[in-house]
Amino acid sequence: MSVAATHRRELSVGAAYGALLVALALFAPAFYQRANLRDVLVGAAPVLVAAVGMTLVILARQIDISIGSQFAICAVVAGTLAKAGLAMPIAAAGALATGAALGALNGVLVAGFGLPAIVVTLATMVGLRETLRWVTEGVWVRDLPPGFQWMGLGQDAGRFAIPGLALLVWALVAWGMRHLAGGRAVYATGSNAEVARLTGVRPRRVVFGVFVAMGALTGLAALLSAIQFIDVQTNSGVGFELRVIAAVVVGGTSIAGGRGSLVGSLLGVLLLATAGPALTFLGSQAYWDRALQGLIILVAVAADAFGSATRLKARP
Amino acid sequence: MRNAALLALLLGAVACRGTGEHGKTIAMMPKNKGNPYFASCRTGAEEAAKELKVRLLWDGPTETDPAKQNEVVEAWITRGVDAIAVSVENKEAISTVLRKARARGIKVLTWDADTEPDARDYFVNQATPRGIAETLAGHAARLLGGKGSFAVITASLTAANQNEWLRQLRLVLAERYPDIKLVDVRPSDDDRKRAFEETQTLLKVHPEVKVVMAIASPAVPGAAEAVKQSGRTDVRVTGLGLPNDARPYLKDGVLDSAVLWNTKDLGYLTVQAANALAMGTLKPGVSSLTAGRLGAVKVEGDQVILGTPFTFTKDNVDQFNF
Amino acid sequence: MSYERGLALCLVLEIALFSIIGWNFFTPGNAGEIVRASAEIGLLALALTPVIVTGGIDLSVGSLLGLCAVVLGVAWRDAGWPLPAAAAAAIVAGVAGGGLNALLVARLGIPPLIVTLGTYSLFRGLAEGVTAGVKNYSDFPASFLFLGQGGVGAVPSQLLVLVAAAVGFWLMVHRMAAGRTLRAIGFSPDGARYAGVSVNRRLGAVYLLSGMCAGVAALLYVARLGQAKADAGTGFELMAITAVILGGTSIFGGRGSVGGTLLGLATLGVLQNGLRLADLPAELAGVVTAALLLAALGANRVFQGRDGT
Amino acid sequence: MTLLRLQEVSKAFGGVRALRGVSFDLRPGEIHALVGENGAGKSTLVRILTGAVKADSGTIEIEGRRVERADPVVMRGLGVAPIYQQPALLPDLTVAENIAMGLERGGPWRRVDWRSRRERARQLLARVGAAVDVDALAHGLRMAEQQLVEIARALGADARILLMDEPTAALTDREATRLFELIRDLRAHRVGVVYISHRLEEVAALADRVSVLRDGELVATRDMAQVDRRELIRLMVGREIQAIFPKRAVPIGDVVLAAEGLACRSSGIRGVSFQVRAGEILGFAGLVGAGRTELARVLFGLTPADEGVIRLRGAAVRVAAPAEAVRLGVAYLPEDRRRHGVIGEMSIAANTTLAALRAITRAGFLDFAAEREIATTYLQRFAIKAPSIDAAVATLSGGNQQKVALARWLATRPSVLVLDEPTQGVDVGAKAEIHGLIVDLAAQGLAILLVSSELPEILGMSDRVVVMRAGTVAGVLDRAVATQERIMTLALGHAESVPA
Repeated sequence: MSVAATHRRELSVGAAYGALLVALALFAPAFYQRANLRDVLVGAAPVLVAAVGMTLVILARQIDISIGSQFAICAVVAGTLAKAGLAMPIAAAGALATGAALGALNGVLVAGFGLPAIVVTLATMVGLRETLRWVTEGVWVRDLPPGFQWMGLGQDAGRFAIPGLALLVWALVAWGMRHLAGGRAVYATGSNAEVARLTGVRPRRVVFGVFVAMGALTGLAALLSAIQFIDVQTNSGVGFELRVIAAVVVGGTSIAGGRGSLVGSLLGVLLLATAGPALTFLGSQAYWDRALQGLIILVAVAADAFGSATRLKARP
Repeated sequence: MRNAALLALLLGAVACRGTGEHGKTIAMMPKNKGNPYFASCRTGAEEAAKELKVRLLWDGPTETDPAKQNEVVEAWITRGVDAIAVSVENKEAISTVLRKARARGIKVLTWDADTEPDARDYFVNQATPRGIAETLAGHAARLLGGKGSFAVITASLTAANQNEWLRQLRLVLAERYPDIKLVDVRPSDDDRKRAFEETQTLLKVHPEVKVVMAIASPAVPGAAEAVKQSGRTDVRVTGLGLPNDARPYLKDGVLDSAVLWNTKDLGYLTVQAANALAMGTLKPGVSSLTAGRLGAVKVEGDQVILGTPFTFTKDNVDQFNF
Repeated sequence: MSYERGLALCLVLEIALFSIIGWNFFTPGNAGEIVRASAEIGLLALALTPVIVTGGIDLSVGSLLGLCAVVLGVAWRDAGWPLPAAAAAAIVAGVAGGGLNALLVARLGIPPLIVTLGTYSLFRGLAEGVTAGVKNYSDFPASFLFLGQGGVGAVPSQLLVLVAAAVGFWLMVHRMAAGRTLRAIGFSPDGARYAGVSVNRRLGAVYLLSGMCAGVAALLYVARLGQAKADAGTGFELMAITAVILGGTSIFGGRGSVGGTLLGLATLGVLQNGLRLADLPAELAGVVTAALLLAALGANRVFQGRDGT
Repeated sequence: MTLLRLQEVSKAFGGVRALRGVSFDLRPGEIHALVGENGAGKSTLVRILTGAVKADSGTIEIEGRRVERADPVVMRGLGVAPIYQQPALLPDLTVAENIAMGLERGGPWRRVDWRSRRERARQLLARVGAAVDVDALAHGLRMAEQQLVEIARALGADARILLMDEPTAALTDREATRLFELIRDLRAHRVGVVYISHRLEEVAALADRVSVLRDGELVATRDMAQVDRRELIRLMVGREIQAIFPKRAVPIGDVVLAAEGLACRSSGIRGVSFQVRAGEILGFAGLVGAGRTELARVLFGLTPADEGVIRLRGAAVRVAAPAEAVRLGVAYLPEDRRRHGVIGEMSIAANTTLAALRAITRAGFLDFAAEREIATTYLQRFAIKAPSIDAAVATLSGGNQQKVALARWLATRPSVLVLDEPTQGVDVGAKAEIHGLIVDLAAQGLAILLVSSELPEILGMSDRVVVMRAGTVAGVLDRAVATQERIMTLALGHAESVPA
């Protein structure tokens, strides 16, 4: 089977993204100012980092809708550590570690106790969000040291480093998923966990691993988002999980597991990150944004279903 | 103020219920508990509650949700409280429940945002929408030199307060500043990052905009940061915001002015008024109310007036901490 | 001791606890308020039970409720239709929304999680678009408001609608041939198709039904609040799904019970109301709900032994 | 020195004792066949040897050393390579990766060398004689190709112990012969092979020794030379088998079902015409991939026909979906019993009435009394061994599950019954009972289409035999003239000599 056949989804989402860019070039060339492209990339960086983690989770035939709450907690942790006078690298490490720990909580419940991921992460989403609200009572983390914003690198360097770091993380994981045994084990687990077990893969360990990776990457996403500001709001990340899942699914990763790629997810992130501001540039009223975003998801998914007779995968 | 462990909480709830009441029980509700604006109001409310030795119940939906506000009031009616004070998310929706509370002999106040006048005894008014619109329009006109265009970042598209202020703002513009054009209104859903992204896009879609007006507390730092990062020194920000949020940007100069009222005093005054109402000292015909450290506060008809909107600038912002 | 008996015991304990630490909790009036507050989510949870029994899910019911509320407002206020006609329009809008879900899930075979993730945004977006986010509709006639705010003594008027829906769904899932085929589809879609069950038609039906119930729930919501706005029903889908899962229905499909869903709904309703009457912070509701959900999952696995009837 | 020794190995699955104190040994350079009824414990034994399942008690020794923790990775390290009955491939990954996943070892941070993976896969596939593209995704392969990929993977592991569970079930005779040569070649290289098969003629041709498993116990181990077929069957079943096939002369009525020029592009069926009469058993023979199951799926409406006409009692009908087929009185007992034949999680009663819900529904409501009555009559009539009709079908043995599946279709009072491999994977005892039932049904006037890969069953049961090849009818043989050789000649489509 030729490359086109196996990567048909990535090509279709790439084509859709190309069409959007052409439309912008024709009707709203102002979109292509250097400043706007940079802002779109800086804005998309946290979503990309989380989308990398979500791709792994969905490839392993799981789902995580609690990353919105994890995002808020990790940002607050980063701010609190920085405010306590710790050096920024330690605060950053704290955010990632918190994410990894929260991911591990999901991992233990799903991989350890074999509970369904959708319900476990629904519970952790609600539980973590309300606990954070109860503890912080809505008070933002303020009076952060000057070194917090842009990790002390200054605005210009910071606005280059954030998308750069996100793309680097994406490239590393994309390479790993293709060339490391661990990456192939994720594909195998999502394709058929029982068969994977027989070929020596440890599905439960893989599932635990993808949830921890998801948590750590959510921590990084929260950090990359928080350091763009001088204080940390405590109710951030609401709806973050739906935006990330939408990007990964539009990018062609199948919810049934085993099929999909990080290239597709990158294109999905770029498509949805561009669609938001593009609607404004193309003059659509704010109150139609959400409807059009929903439409993009449905059209992308329906196109895929029309394209190929989706293979009905038997449940494990 | 950090809550004790869960068990202690449960025991606390049982214990204090059992020992009977000393002062009145006042139930106070914000629009959403996650908003720093209401968090600062709460500090003032608790200060007054301590002074007056009343039992303050602070509860409400975590996200702005009119249905939840009704449920909380219903619960308070069932629980039995002396006075209810609500910052109203949805004028019509809450009026039915508040009338029911008054029918049960519970004193009802609204603060920060009002409901139908017949559904409550008094409205603790920090500033009239008209007053707010005039102040904001004034700042915009000043910054634009009487001519030019500006854009607004609001809370959510469905937020009742903001929509009322916008309606008044358009009236004021039509009456007094015909040459000033409001080009667009973008939502921030009370999320600072969303306000930041909307402002960024706004500046590029409407390069002619020289003033960004953020009329929700989390939107002020969001819009200001976006303008700062865009490097557009020709664009200034104003709007309704808390001094603590606004301080760094006021010092920076990107934020010209933040209009608001002393939210701590608003919370403080609301509890004072509720207590006075419950004790009977605040009743129709009264023209002023001695409210603790605030002294004599003007009462016009059924509105307790905190005062005219206050403008924070880089010079006076340091005197405030909320 | 079946799962449902365990949940019922947990509900009784919860009521007992709040009767002690809550103010005037154990009163008919308060019970009426709990029913009134959980009526809309109850209707959505009842409609979601057959959806989840087929192994599907519907994230769009909350947004669809908002869209139907707006359709009611637009038809009645802007188009000037008589209220019954406007109410019918709202329900038809619900069925249309459910129809879109049905088309994509049943005919094109797209996983329901993804379809309803898309329609979650689409329906809410349409509601905001139609009203430009700003417009809201109120001043509904007293007769309509009675549906949401009225009642006979402590018994709220919503109870009638909720009981009717509960009986209807209970009969469908547990006593009718349709329910049996939904279970078969939930346990094994292929197995059902090879047994001559028209899988696509049945799947389509449950999503249509879910849409219709969102429409009816919208009427209850607007009647209760006296006001229709684009943000109606925000977050209701998660509460409804929580009630169904708490009730013991398996997220993978096949095993499920309408009785369990009602118990799950009651547990959540009592929790929210009880915490408030005990002057405990609202955030605690979220934390306890999360713990209950995880406990339900654990208990569910223990009781998995029983065969699916 | 023994290569592999099992001592007193026992295993039970929730009350059902699959293995009871089994002791078994395998010598280097030996093909040791393992035979027994289905459910006798063969597959369980293989899954214990590959580490897929842990034994409850007993010891496993490889080259004299006791194996403590027997999980898939450890056993593979000790040179054990499995070939499962259901090919265990990862559908979304390429053939090359599927083969590599079985062979490579090492931690998650190990680099994957795609070039050497594809090269090694190509070599192994060539050795097995499979014309399969190494970059193809596994879910696109035919069943036979999947089996060959699994065999290639086992060879690649240069295993010292090869476990083969029904490896030829999906292979053509040509591919099977090639496999036998490979196995004999491995034996020459001192590899030990445990060979499991229902086809006793294969066991006779290949094995040095044969062990018989019955109801979880190893009842006998013999040198192949000292035992003949009849004794083997006796050992397997534990009682004498009278007439193999209870065929009876039955009055043949008029034509019930006729197909004229049936074609279905998506499943490769073209120009199929035949007739079947009431009371007649029409056998369908042919090689794997000849299109017999595909034809059955066309008749049942799972993949509707693009061209041609189906006539029921003379009237042309359009069967667009299984639901319509059932209404028209056409019933289909599918080949994959576990996934399609029954719904394991549901009770016997629910499974029995699932296709005939109309019969027990009054105004939409289920008549539970009627359901229990139907389920109980078939429970007794088919002697289904189960605690009660409320027991989940998954808890039953293979043979009893097949009876429930059959009962489901009889509950719909069909006039045409399509049986697809009705006795595959069913123990010899239950097989005879099912054959008896089939003949009874024919006697009651049902038109029966019997698709089977076992020529003895086709010859023993059919009034006429339709032989299919490459999606169409190669020829129809009357019972009197039908022989294995003639069928194979038609099935192969040229005069190639029939393999010994």
